[in-house]
Amino acid sequence: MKYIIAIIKPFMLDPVREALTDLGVQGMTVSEVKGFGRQKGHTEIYRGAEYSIDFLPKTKIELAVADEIEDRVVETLQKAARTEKIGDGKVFVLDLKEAVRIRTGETGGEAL
Amino acid sequence: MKYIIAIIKPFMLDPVREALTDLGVQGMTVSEVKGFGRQKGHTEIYRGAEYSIDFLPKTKIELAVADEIEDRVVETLQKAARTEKIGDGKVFVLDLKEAVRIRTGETGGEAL
Amino acid sequence: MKYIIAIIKPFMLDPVREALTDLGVQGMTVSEVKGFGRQKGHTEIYRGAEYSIDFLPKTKIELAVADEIEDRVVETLQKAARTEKIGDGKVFVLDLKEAVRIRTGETGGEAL
Amino acid sequence: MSLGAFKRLLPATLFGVLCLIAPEAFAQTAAAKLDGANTAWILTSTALVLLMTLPGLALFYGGLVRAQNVLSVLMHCFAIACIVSVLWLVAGYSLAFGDGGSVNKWIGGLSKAFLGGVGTGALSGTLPETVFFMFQMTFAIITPALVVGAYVERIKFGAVVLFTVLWLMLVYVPVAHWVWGGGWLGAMGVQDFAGGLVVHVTCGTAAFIVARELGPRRGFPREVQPPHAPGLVMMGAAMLWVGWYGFNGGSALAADGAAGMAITVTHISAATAAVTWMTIEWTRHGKPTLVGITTGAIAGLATITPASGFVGPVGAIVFGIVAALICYGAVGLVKFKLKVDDSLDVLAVHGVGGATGTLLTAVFGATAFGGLGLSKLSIAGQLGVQAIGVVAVLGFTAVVTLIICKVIKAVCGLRVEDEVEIEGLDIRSHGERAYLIR
Amino acid sequence: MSLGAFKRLLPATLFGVLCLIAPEAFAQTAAAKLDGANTAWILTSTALVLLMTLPGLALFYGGLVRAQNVLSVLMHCFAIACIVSVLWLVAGYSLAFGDGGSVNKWIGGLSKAFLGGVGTGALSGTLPETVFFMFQMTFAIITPALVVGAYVERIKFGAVVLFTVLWLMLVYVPVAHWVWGGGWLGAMGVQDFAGGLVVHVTCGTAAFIVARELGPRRGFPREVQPPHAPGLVMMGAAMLWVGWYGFNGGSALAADGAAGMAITVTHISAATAAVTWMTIEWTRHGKPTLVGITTGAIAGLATITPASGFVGPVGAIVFGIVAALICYGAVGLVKFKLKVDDSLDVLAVHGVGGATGTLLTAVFGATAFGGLGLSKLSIAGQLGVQAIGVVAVLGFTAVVTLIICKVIKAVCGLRVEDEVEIEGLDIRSHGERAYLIR
Amino acid sequence: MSLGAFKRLLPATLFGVLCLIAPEAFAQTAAAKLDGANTAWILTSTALVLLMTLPGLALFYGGLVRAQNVLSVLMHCFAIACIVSVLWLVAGYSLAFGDGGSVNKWIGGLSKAFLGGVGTGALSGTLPETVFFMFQMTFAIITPALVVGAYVERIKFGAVVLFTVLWLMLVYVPVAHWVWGGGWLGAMGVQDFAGGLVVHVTCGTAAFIVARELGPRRGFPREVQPPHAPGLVMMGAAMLWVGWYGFNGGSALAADGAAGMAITVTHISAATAAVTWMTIEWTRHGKPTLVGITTGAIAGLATITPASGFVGPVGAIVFGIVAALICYGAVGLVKFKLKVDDSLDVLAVHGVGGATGTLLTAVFGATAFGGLGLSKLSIAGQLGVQAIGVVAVLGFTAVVTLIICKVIKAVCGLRVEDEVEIEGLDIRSHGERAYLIR
Ligand SMILES: Nc1ncnc2c1ncn2[C@@H]1O[C@H](COP(=O)(O)OP(=O)(O)O)[C@@H](O)[C@H]1O
Ligand SMILES: Nc1ncnc2c1ncn2[C@@H]1O[C@H](COP(=O)(O)OP(=O)(O)O)[C@@H](O)[C@H]1O
Ligand SMILES: Nc1ncnc2c1ncn2[C@@H]1O[C@H](COP(=O)(O)OP(=O)(O)O)[C@@H](O)[C@H]1O
Repeated sequence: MKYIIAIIKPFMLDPVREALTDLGVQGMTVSEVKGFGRQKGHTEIYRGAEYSIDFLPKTKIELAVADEIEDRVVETLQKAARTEKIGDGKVFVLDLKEAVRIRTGETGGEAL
Repeated sequence: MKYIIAIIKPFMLDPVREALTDLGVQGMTVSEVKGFGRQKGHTEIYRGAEYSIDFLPKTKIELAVADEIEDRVVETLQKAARTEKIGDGKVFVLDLKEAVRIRTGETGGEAL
Repeated sequence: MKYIIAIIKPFMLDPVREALTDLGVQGMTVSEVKGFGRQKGHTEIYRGAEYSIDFLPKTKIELAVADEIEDRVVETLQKAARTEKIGDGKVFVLDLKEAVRIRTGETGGEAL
Repeated sequence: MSLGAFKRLLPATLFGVLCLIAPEAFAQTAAAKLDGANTAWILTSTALVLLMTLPGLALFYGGLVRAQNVLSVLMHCFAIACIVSVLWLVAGYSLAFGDGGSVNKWIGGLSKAFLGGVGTGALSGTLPETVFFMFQMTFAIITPALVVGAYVERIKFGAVVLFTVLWLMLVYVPVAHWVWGGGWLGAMGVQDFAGGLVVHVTCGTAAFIVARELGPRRGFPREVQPPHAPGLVMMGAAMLWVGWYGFNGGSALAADGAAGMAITVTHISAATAAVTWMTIEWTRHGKPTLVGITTGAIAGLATITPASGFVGPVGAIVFGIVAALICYGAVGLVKFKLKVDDSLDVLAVHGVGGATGTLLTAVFGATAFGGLGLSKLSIAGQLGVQAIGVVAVLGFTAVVTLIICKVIKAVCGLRVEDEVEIEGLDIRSHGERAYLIR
Repeated sequence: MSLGAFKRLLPATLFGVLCLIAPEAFAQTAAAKLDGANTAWILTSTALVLLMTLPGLALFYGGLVRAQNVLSVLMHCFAIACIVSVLWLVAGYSLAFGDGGSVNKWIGGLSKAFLGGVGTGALSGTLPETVFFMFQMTFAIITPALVVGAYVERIKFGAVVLFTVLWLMLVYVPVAHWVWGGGWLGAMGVQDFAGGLVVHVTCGTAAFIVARELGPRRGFPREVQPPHAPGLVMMGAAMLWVGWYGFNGGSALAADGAAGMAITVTHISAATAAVTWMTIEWTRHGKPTLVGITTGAIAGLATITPASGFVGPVGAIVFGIVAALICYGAVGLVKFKLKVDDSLDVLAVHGVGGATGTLLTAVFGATAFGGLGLSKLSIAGQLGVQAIGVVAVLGFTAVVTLIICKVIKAVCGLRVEDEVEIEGLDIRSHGERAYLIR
Repeated sequence: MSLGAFKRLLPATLFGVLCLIAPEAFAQTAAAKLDGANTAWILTSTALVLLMTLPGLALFYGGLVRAQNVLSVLMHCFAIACIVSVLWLVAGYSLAFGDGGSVNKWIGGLSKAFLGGVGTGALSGTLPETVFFMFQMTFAIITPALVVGAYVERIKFGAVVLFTVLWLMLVYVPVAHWVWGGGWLGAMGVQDFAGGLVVHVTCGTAAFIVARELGPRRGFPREVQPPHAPGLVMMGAAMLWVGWYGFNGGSALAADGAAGMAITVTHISAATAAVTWMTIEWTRHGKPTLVGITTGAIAGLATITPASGFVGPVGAIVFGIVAALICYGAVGLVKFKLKVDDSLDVLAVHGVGGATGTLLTAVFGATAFGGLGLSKLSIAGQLGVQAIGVVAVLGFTAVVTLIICKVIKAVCGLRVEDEVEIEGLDIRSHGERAYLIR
């Protein structure tokens, strides 16, 4: 199994979720993060002084998938999240040793 | 060492934390996430229109543990977080290559 | 490649980011988390009753790096985030199987 | 007799006196003359007292609960305001302040239902009667809204609606009639300037009963969450304080020295109680809290309410100190000794404060203690009358509220399911979330 | 004729009558006497109506948008308040309420530009003219601020400024003159007590036109985000409600029974409409919402506005029920049938409410229907006049607003780039973020 | 002499005049007659000015700090309001407005301590004296609360309490006496209608001194966090604006044309300054901000305050433009040139604004510049007197504030430990957190 982490632009969450669902992915976990990268932040103004914001709002998706669909998930993520502008984000793939469904105690592929 | 990620129902955090502490776990890191899964979200109403909410509030626990107690931690998590209703969440186990305690520079099991 | 997760004190984020940038790190992802550990929380008071807060605000940094700079990144993190007081946090290192830049589809070290 | 009632009779008295001096000049109109200045002030006071509930009290209460329930609390207060307004027009005002004929001792009549016969020109004392109607309506709104504090985070919304309808008509309206509308307590000489009995003892007593019937929140008392937004609590408390100028100052029903003294003692009692509460917390916990200092202020305001037309500034300082000490003690007592989850401390702050103030009025309203000396009874005599008032209102409210709770339990149930309580009323009962802030 | 105008003429009439009785006593000053009580109440009303926009409406609207745009909405309202205030002094007031000489039917003159000749002693009826100027200014502020609801989350800030300047001078000022300032509609006998036409029909119509010209938000209508902070919506609605006492009650321009009746019917209409809207939602969706009940209250307030000096309490109940039913229907109609993204339902709530109220005034203002019977026309006759008023104001507003939009499109463009819309106006147009809460 | 004082003497003057005409009729009561309308307006104004601090200023300041300190700021404002209220009753009012006998030039006496001898019937001019007491109290509350802006995010709460007690009695009370209470500055002819000197110059000067003594926040000036909640800032500013109608309009102490003109010029100055500030930001940074436009409005309000009873509408426009230009410049000067962390710009906005307004009063109060011409001196003469006022108040405040800071440093220390500053005052000093929103 693989543990896939994707950092994407916040407003791409809905299309990405839909694309993944179409692929048969049944679960994922999402959180709000701040990204630092090549894409530059904005300027905030406060009573005559400008402050630069280094961090931009990003959305992080985590999903555990079976090895078989790893490639398709990564590809789907990459396609659905792409705007072709700087700051589109990354997909990271880690090995997942075990997964358990809390409700039933099922493990492995069954748990996803 | 293992890096364990658990997605649970928010109001189960307190019992889970207590169960883990009883087991001897000394540290963990918690964050608020939104989950998408088999459990369905609610409907929101706004001036005559209904909108369905796909994401539900969940709590994510991350904890690094020594290999020896991996099994017991997973078991404890599973037991303490269970309500036996859909949406109880998952436990994921990843391999952890290294751990460092920032304050002292200790590494490995010492750092946890 | 490695996937490095660091839990630090919130106000150390700026120095840490600067130190990492000096090292040549071009990207990272940051989120707000709550930490439970040896450092004890505070007491909250509400109409005559005291409630103890177990969780403390912490900041989590995630960054994917090439194997070559793993050591230097961990060292830099450890140095820059250290206040030598309890609660300074941890650095965790995981193996990273693959990385993809969404915008371009580049993979591996190119994607970071 | 309340100063409110006193004021309303004043023109008549004056009229009598003046007739002796200049009968021809005042024969027709003196008793029934509109006073523009008084009208301007009571119009303003009405707006101020409405502000106390919308949004004042709603925010004060909303900030004290968990984030998942804040909207439900705002909804309770808003819905109560609307429902009570309609009921007040339909029959509430008439039953409280209309003439009840042979049963007037107990309840008013229906002649003023739907403001029948009350046109633009109708007067109540020196005010247009519509203005008096509206001013009193804002009191009728805030009283059941104060009870919200007892049942937050676990009540069914339908039960809130039903409770409000029944409780307004069966508790608030009769008690208002007894004290202010010509009923037996007023006739007996009970002094309640702006609602120590009518507003605070009724809501505090009802809160205790409802909280008992409903049962505590999950985790009560030790694992209850602290207030999710003390900033909202402070905003609400501030608006309550400002609005209380209209509540107590407006109860003079005139723009005069009585109103001036009423806002003075009101303000001083609030400030003193707030400082006292802050000091208690600082001493006991080492940290004075925002929720604490604002709670102190509200305790001071509730306690001075029945007395605000009778006591002087030094009396107000005493009221403030006593209010903080007694209400602070009562909070712990109800929560940890009686173990009743009157969640936002309505009994401890409003009920106890209002009752204390009602009793103290007998003492500090006397000239001997710096008061205005408006009572004709001895201090002890007045104290006895005040005590009867407290006991009667408390007992009546407790019994009727209990019956109402039983009826609602039978009809539709009081409490939501566990799951709804856990996830929060906002999303489950109202389909809304409070903070979609990213 | 509005009661406002009626009131302003009253002293003159009274003066005439009194001259017959006691000519020597009133010859010099009766028509021009300052009334302190009325002044006190209109000073207060002015503060209350300012509170409606700052912060009332700003919060009401701000809570309804996404978190990334809340500051831009507050900014729109604040900037509009400031810009309109200056324009009102420069020429707006004079053109609306000054004497237009030969063209007075259409527009006032410039003699009172910069309050020329209006000193501390100048009177307007029984009020200092500065007080009347300020009171009217608060109406001029809120009207373009209401239009904000149409264009949130996607408009350029420069366009907001330009639109406000042009629209105030070319739409609001003429219509105010027609109805209240001595123009043709007032002369024809149109009754608009506190701004059903002048405020609500103008802003509603303009909203629809602007929203069409601007185009919908991304994802409209199905993927639009729900309100990010219903609590702010409730706070804003509460302040609007409280402020409306000044809006409608102040339009009596006196602290008297007319003001008392005005706030009574205003309040009852709001409460009834709120309860009705809540009931509709409860029935249809099983969940009554906070945004819903507050929207109902606003609908009730907007609808009663033109009628608030003419109808009685029972009429107010009818107004409230009708307001909720019609406005609720209109929201769905505009959004899902006409598919126009009048984002915060300005047309459906204010436009439709204001027009409905203007027409109903003819019926429920008549004594036969419990009204005050101030019209000299038959019900049908008055209804015809009211209809002419609605059509004329609606048509004029639509045409001029359309032209203004076209001009702005040519000059600087109306809409921000997609990227700015996605990231939000707060950071991109104003360099600020609303919630840095950790 | 301020118009406030002028108003209070007016009845006496009138009395004199009238005695000549109809001596028998006015011999007993004319000078001491309660005016209900004036009372109604000042009761309202008192509520409005209280609203300025609670919650207005508290929110304005609270939104500008980091999220970890917002509750501490609300706590500062709330506690100050309570403490000052008690002190004002105990001795503050008496020392400021009571008769000081032989030292009256410098300070009042203690005869009115605890409102001794001031009953329901006591009058101050045409107002109940309690109303005058309360109105003035709200000014005494807001002045030390304004100083909060200097010391946020790093001060010990104990130091706030001690500072407030000492500063109120040793700075505010004497200065109020000098200018308004019969002291030397008023006698010399200084014109300060509503507190340019008494409120704004004192708080601005004190802020600068305290900020210097306390030292800057960590990271000042470049790494200071931007405001955590500009929406709260806007809400606060809106309430300050609305409340300022009571502050300046109430300072007329009557419901008349003077009050009307006062709120007119107040409003116009605020609006003009806001638009000017917005324009500066738009030009310089390409983005007008919400914090900027609201800061501009406050600058306009502070600047017009001393002049609000003396200048006309066109003068108000000038005040507004000058206020924005000068205060905008001053913000940068204090922060980046003087490098003093007067955190929320109290000196730059209030101090500089108040001083500028005090000086401009001499010019624009003259009829030649559209003013009301109430001064008997030449423009230059009046300007000299005003300058003396500014220098005296500024110097006195600076010296006494410095001494107070030194004393507090010796007694309990001013500043929290680094760790507390980093984690935030809310949790460390008050045991509360502001946003538990999930
Ligand atoms: N090495 C990295 N480790 C973790 N997250 C990263 C890394 N590099 C970039 N990110 C995340 O990806 C986001 C986008 O990266 P950025 O460099 O701005 O643009 P792009 O993805 O187009 O190259 C960043 O905001 C950050 O959240
Ligand atoms: N494949 C997955 N990868 C990551 N997180 C998942 C995955 N599947 C489910 N989750 C998380 O677990 C939560 C519970 O899953 P759900 O399918 O609703 O119920 P259950 O755990 O009872 O099967 C989801 O809300 C989501 O946060
Ligand atoms: N085993 C663990 N797994 C995950 N996170 C941990 C673990 N132990 C500690 N942490 C995180 O590190 C933070 C600091 O740990 P703590 O024990 O308080 O101090 P120190 O790092 O100085 O030993 C905690 O608040 C928690 O967020």
